[in-house]
Amino acid sequence: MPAKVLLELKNVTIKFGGLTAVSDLSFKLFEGEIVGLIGPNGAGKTTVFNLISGVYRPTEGEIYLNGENITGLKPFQICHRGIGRTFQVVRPFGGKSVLYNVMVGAFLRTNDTRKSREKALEVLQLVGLYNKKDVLAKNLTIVDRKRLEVAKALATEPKLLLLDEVLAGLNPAEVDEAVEMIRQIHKSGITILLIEHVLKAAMALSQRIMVLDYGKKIAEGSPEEVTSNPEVIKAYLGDNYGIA
Amino acid sequence: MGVLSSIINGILMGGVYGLLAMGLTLIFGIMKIINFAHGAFLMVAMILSYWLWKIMGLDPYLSIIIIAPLMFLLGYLTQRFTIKPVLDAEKDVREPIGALLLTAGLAVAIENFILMVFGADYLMAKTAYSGASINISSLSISVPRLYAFVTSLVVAFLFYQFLIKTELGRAMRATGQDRGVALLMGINVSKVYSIAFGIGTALAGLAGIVLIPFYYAHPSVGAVFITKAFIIVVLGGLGSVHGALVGGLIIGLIESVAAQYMTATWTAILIYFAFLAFLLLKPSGLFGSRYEW
Amino acid sequence: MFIKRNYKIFLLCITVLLVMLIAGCSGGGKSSGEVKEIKIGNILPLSGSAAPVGKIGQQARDMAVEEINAAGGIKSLGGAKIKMIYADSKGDPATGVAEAERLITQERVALITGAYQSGVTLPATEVAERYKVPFVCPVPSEDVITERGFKYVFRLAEKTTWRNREQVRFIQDMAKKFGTPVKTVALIYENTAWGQGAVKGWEKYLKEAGLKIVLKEPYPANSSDLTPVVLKVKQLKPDVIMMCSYVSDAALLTNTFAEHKVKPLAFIGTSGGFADPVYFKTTGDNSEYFFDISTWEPDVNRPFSKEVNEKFKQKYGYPMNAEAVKAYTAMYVIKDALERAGSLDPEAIRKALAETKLTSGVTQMYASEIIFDESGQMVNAPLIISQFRKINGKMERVTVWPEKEARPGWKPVWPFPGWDK
Amino acid sequence: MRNFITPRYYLPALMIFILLLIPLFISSPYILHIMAMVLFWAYLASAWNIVGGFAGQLSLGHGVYVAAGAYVSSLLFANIGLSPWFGMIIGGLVAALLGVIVGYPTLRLRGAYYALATVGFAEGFRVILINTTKIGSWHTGGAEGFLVPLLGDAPQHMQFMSKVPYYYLALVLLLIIVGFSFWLDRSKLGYYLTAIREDEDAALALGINTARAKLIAAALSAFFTGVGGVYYAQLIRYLEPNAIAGAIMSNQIVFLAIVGGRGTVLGPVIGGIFLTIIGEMTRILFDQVMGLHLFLYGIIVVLFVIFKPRGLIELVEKPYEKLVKMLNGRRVEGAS
Amino acid sequence: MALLEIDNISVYYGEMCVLRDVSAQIDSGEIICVVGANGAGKSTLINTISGLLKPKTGKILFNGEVISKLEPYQIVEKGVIQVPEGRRLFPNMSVEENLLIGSYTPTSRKKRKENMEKVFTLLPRLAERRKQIARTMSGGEQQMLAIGRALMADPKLLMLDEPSLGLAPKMVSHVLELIQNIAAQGVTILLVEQNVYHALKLCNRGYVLENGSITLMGTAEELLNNPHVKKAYLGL
Repeated sequence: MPAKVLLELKNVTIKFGGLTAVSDLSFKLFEGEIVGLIGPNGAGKTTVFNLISGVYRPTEGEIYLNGENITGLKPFQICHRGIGRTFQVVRPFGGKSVLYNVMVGAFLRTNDTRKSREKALEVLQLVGLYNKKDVLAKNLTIVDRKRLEVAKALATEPKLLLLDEVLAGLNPAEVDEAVEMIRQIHKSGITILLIEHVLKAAMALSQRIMVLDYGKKIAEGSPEEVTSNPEVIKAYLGDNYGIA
Repeated sequence: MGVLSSIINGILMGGVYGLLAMGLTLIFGIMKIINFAHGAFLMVAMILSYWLWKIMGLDPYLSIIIIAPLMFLLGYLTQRFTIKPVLDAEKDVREPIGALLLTAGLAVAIENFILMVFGADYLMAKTAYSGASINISSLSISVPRLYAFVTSLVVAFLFYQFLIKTELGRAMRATGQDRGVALLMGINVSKVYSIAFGIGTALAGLAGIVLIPFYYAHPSVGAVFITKAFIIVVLGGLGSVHGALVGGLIIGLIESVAAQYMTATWTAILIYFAFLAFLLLKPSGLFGSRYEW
Repeated sequence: MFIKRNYKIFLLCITVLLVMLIAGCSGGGKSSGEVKEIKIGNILPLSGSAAPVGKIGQQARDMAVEEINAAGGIKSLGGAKIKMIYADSKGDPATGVAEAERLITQERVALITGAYQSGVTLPATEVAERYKVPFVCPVPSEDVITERGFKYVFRLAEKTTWRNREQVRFIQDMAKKFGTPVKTVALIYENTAWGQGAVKGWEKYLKEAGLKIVLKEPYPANSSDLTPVVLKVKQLKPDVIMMCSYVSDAALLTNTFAEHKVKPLAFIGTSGGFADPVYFKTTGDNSEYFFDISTWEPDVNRPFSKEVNEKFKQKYGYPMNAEAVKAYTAMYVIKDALERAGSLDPEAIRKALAETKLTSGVTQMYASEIIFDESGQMVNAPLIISQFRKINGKMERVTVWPEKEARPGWKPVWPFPGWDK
Repeated sequence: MRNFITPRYYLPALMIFILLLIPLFISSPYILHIMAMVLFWAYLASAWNIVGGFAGQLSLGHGVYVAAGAYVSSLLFANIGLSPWFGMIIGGLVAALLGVIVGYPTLRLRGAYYALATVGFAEGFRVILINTTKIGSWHTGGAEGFLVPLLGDAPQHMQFMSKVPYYYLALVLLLIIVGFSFWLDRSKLGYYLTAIREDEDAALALGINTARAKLIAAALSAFFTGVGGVYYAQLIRYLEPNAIAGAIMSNQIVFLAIVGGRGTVLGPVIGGIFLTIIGEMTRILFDQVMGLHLFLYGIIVVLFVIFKPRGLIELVEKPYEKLVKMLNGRRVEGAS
Repeated sequence: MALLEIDNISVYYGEMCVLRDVSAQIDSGEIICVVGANGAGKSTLINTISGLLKPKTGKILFNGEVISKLEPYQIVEKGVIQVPEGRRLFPNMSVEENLLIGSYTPTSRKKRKENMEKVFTLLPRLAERRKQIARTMSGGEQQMLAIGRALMADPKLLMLDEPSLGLAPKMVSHVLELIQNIAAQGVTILLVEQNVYHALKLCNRGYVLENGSITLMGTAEELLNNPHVKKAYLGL
């Protein structure tokens, strides 16, 4: 089925001083996909997110959303155009309640406090935080913080959601829950690009996986293809894992 | 000749400004706090120095031996008992400004405490060299200012050596560069903070002492200098020690030379504009960088 | 952790503060019962940078009140005693207004005096005018104070521009007398209300006298360095340098002139900082042969001057200054008015003040005749020029002009002899 | 859908009612003047709170806006006879414009740098004010200050011989700003400002144009502060650059808000009332000791920053909640 | 007796629990590794040992002495040294100054010369670059310097937080070799790694940290062959 291209990176490179964090990265994201972006720590995954969401401006290359060149736009402008993101290190507005946090996101699409509250509550239902809506964000457990992070992003009604290691640090039961949550989100029609470290979950979720190492895309394909790629195993697990 | 005189004068005053700004910049470099009470500490030292001179006949420059340690202690205790609890409580706050407010409150309290105890009189230590000047043809150089300048340079030099050469100085710079890792190096960061605040305060004190033979102390004298010190540290780069000295000289020169071509009050406005321009266009100042320390 | 542990301490601190306040409050409000007491409000800067001058004004008034009360109070009011109610303005106009309100409506004072700074006096007198309570201003000199058509404001002090007028007259007089023509003048003044007011006066009278202003240099009152100003003056070589400064800048200017050996025909100050006792302490010999204008000097050749000053010195350890004398005189002017009014009715007091004609008694130390014109301005407020001279190793202000009020046997030294003295 | 006779509604109403009645019981103009000043300071602290509290941008130069409002309205009043009632709007707008001019470049700066920049702007503005004696043919008075013409009882020009109207005017201003803060706290803008205060980067990622939100906050804050300046001008009727645009004014506003509790709707109000009354009392009681009252002022600020950084509101909030609960309980009991 | 004993500690950020009832011990001379996913609490664990965080319950003993109440500098003084994640050198200081700072504690200061020699023998590249400013060095060199700096403190227990992070594969093996060399000199090592293979290849024993709790422990071999580990990390 020839789906529509939602996001496209064309030869994106970013350098920090002498260090090339992402080099010549190109890929396409189709509407309705869930794509996993994996790679060892320090491979540049989060940098890719920062590039897409406008925190960094690429040194070279362009980024397109729905065919519109969004390179160099500010984070808030990109968010307006429909890209929501979560942070690897969760960043709640700690002194405020869960509901408050999510309402901040929901206000992107409405000026009305009541509507924003409705939207926020809806999202909280979806991520399973409804019962904790009045808890101060800084008092949440890690799992719930991650949920909140997702909820905030969801509340902005994105077309594309960038999830940065939302499963990290969760125990298997929680991972399953979270995977289910992401599936639900996906079902509601949102395209998802996720960075994951927990391969199992990433592979279970993703239709397609891209592997990043030293800022370069070293593999791309279905989860099966990727996990059997020796270069991926080497990069991701260490030189001789297979042998041991 | 007039321009030369004003250049010399600008440099001499600039040295003292630099000395004052150095303490401010030290505290910012290490603790990331803008100390609004810096001017108040300068004032305390001026008043103490004056009274030592007045009562015991102690030359202000000799009173350094007593006042510098005293000011150090004052700063040390201020950090230990007022700023530290605020910093500890704000450890997780993204942009802590509690400490800034605290120092602003302290400034008000100190100024008025001095007013209560010593009154509001204008005090100046009229030493033998107070009015003296060295005259070379029509060029004249003020002796007390010259002393102040030389002292400022010597102190700046010693202070720099302290930072570079000594164990403690190194520990301070390390703390300024990365507080978290400094802890892991076995540096008692809290103590380093106290010492840094103490030294910063002592530097303000030294600036006060060199001023007292030719400038007047009164409880609100800090306000005369603190804004200037702010301007200088921003100009030189917040946290940069040599930036403070160079910034001081620049401001001294602008004040002195520009005043030959416009009125002194407009010079002040000019300086504010320079300050704002730097803040807005180059907030890291001339020498500042994130890695200054 | 620290926070929690100290929570109690904190509460304690706040509680103590509050208790202190409440205790103080209930103690403070008990002054209505006594009869035979005339309350006079006095707004002064008792904190802030002008506090020292506020203090000496307070002392002068205290001394006058003590004398008046000891001499039987206000006889026409059955020997009622005067009670001063001091109010601190902090030198801040808004506070001055609040204090005037308080004095009038809370303390119910018969009249108000003060408030040293023109900036505070202007709005404070307005309050008094509104309540129709007489306001006697001994010190503030900004012209406009008595130029607003107010009925209840009386000023003992001269107008700012009168000083400038007298200074210019003095220059012309000296130039003629010593045969040293004066053509150019440099004006250096601190850049607040006072200095800006002075420069207007100078401009007016210097122009009238045909003198050329070669420099008009304002500087911020709290400058950290005045060398630039001094260097600028040195370049221009004016015949006379006139200054309007507060004490720290006056001393700073003087010392810097000395350092750079600036040598005009004369340096002339405009009271204020030059008249402050601290000035001599901090300038020493440097100020020798400088001129200053004022309304009173300890050596001025006027009746009672010496005696009152001696008494003041005995009492407080330092001599009076012009501000103190004005404050002191003001109390006697008020006493005289109360005596004639014979009532605490503000209208009666106002009327009595307006009809003041004091030509005898201790007020002679200030002026031989005290009369207010319709605007409430004292007519012919006295002005004298003194020169700073070293006598027996000590700096003194020697009254030299006008001749009839000069210290017997002393004449002005003109032109300025130079720095190598 | 309950009736409105719950403590949550009637307690504030009662408080406003008491405040409204005060002039009936207090005849002393002095006390009324002080109370007007108390309300006025609470108002200024609340106006500052929009940018300093909600948005978390520590402005140390709010005196500029007080001065802008005061001077603009007074100059228009003195020169073209424009009533300060209209001057309030114009003064406020000019202050807001100034807020935007100052804010546009400075709000990019964070934390201490922003604070320093506002100090710089305020000082520069003050020096300019001192050195400007004329704008066109209109006298501003420079350092001599500006005397607002006194017309006597002229309600149409915001001048009254009695203090009662001034008191009510201050009360109305305060109620407006509290109402506004209350609305802001619950509005999109309020949510955005709070988000910016808590974490600006995260706020950006949620689609918030942080620069614009901060600028709006700065403009609103400046507007209200400017309106306050107009009130001040008519109450005191004398504008002195150092007193009105100087550091003391600017710092005082901040201190009130901090001690009360910045970022909350009522904190600055409580702080304004508490500190102004304490300041006034100490000044009257201890006027023979120079500097004591400001010393206490400083100490109180220090104590609060150390021990109660969230301000007085914290101390007031709980007892108030308890009271509400208690009253609520009683009513329910009585009803059943 | 165990050199380091972690006795049932729980650590909180505010009200959020990041380590729950963690117990572990390290004997003298061992190389222990802690593996776990991002956010599992590995860094929290070693930061707690270093004293940067205080456990809410439980205690940590070093050489039989409770250290969990001590300040970081006191813990460093006892010879418990951490090489933090991401190197975190003092960027504006030279190599030499970084090393000098490493031996800040009074005890190590006495052996400064000797230790400096040792470090330079172990890491000759550092000797060549004594005067270079730290921030201008490459990632691998920085990691070397970070380890060298830690060695200056004369560690009894050396804790390394993800030393292989962001290094080129060649450099990674170099660093691991170095760690082995250090261990050979009798320094006990606690290694935190995400890179399971690297970590386990090197160490005697390991702990698996998941969501703030220790879920597995055992010898390197046991862990390497444990299906749970494989699953958790590979999704196989």
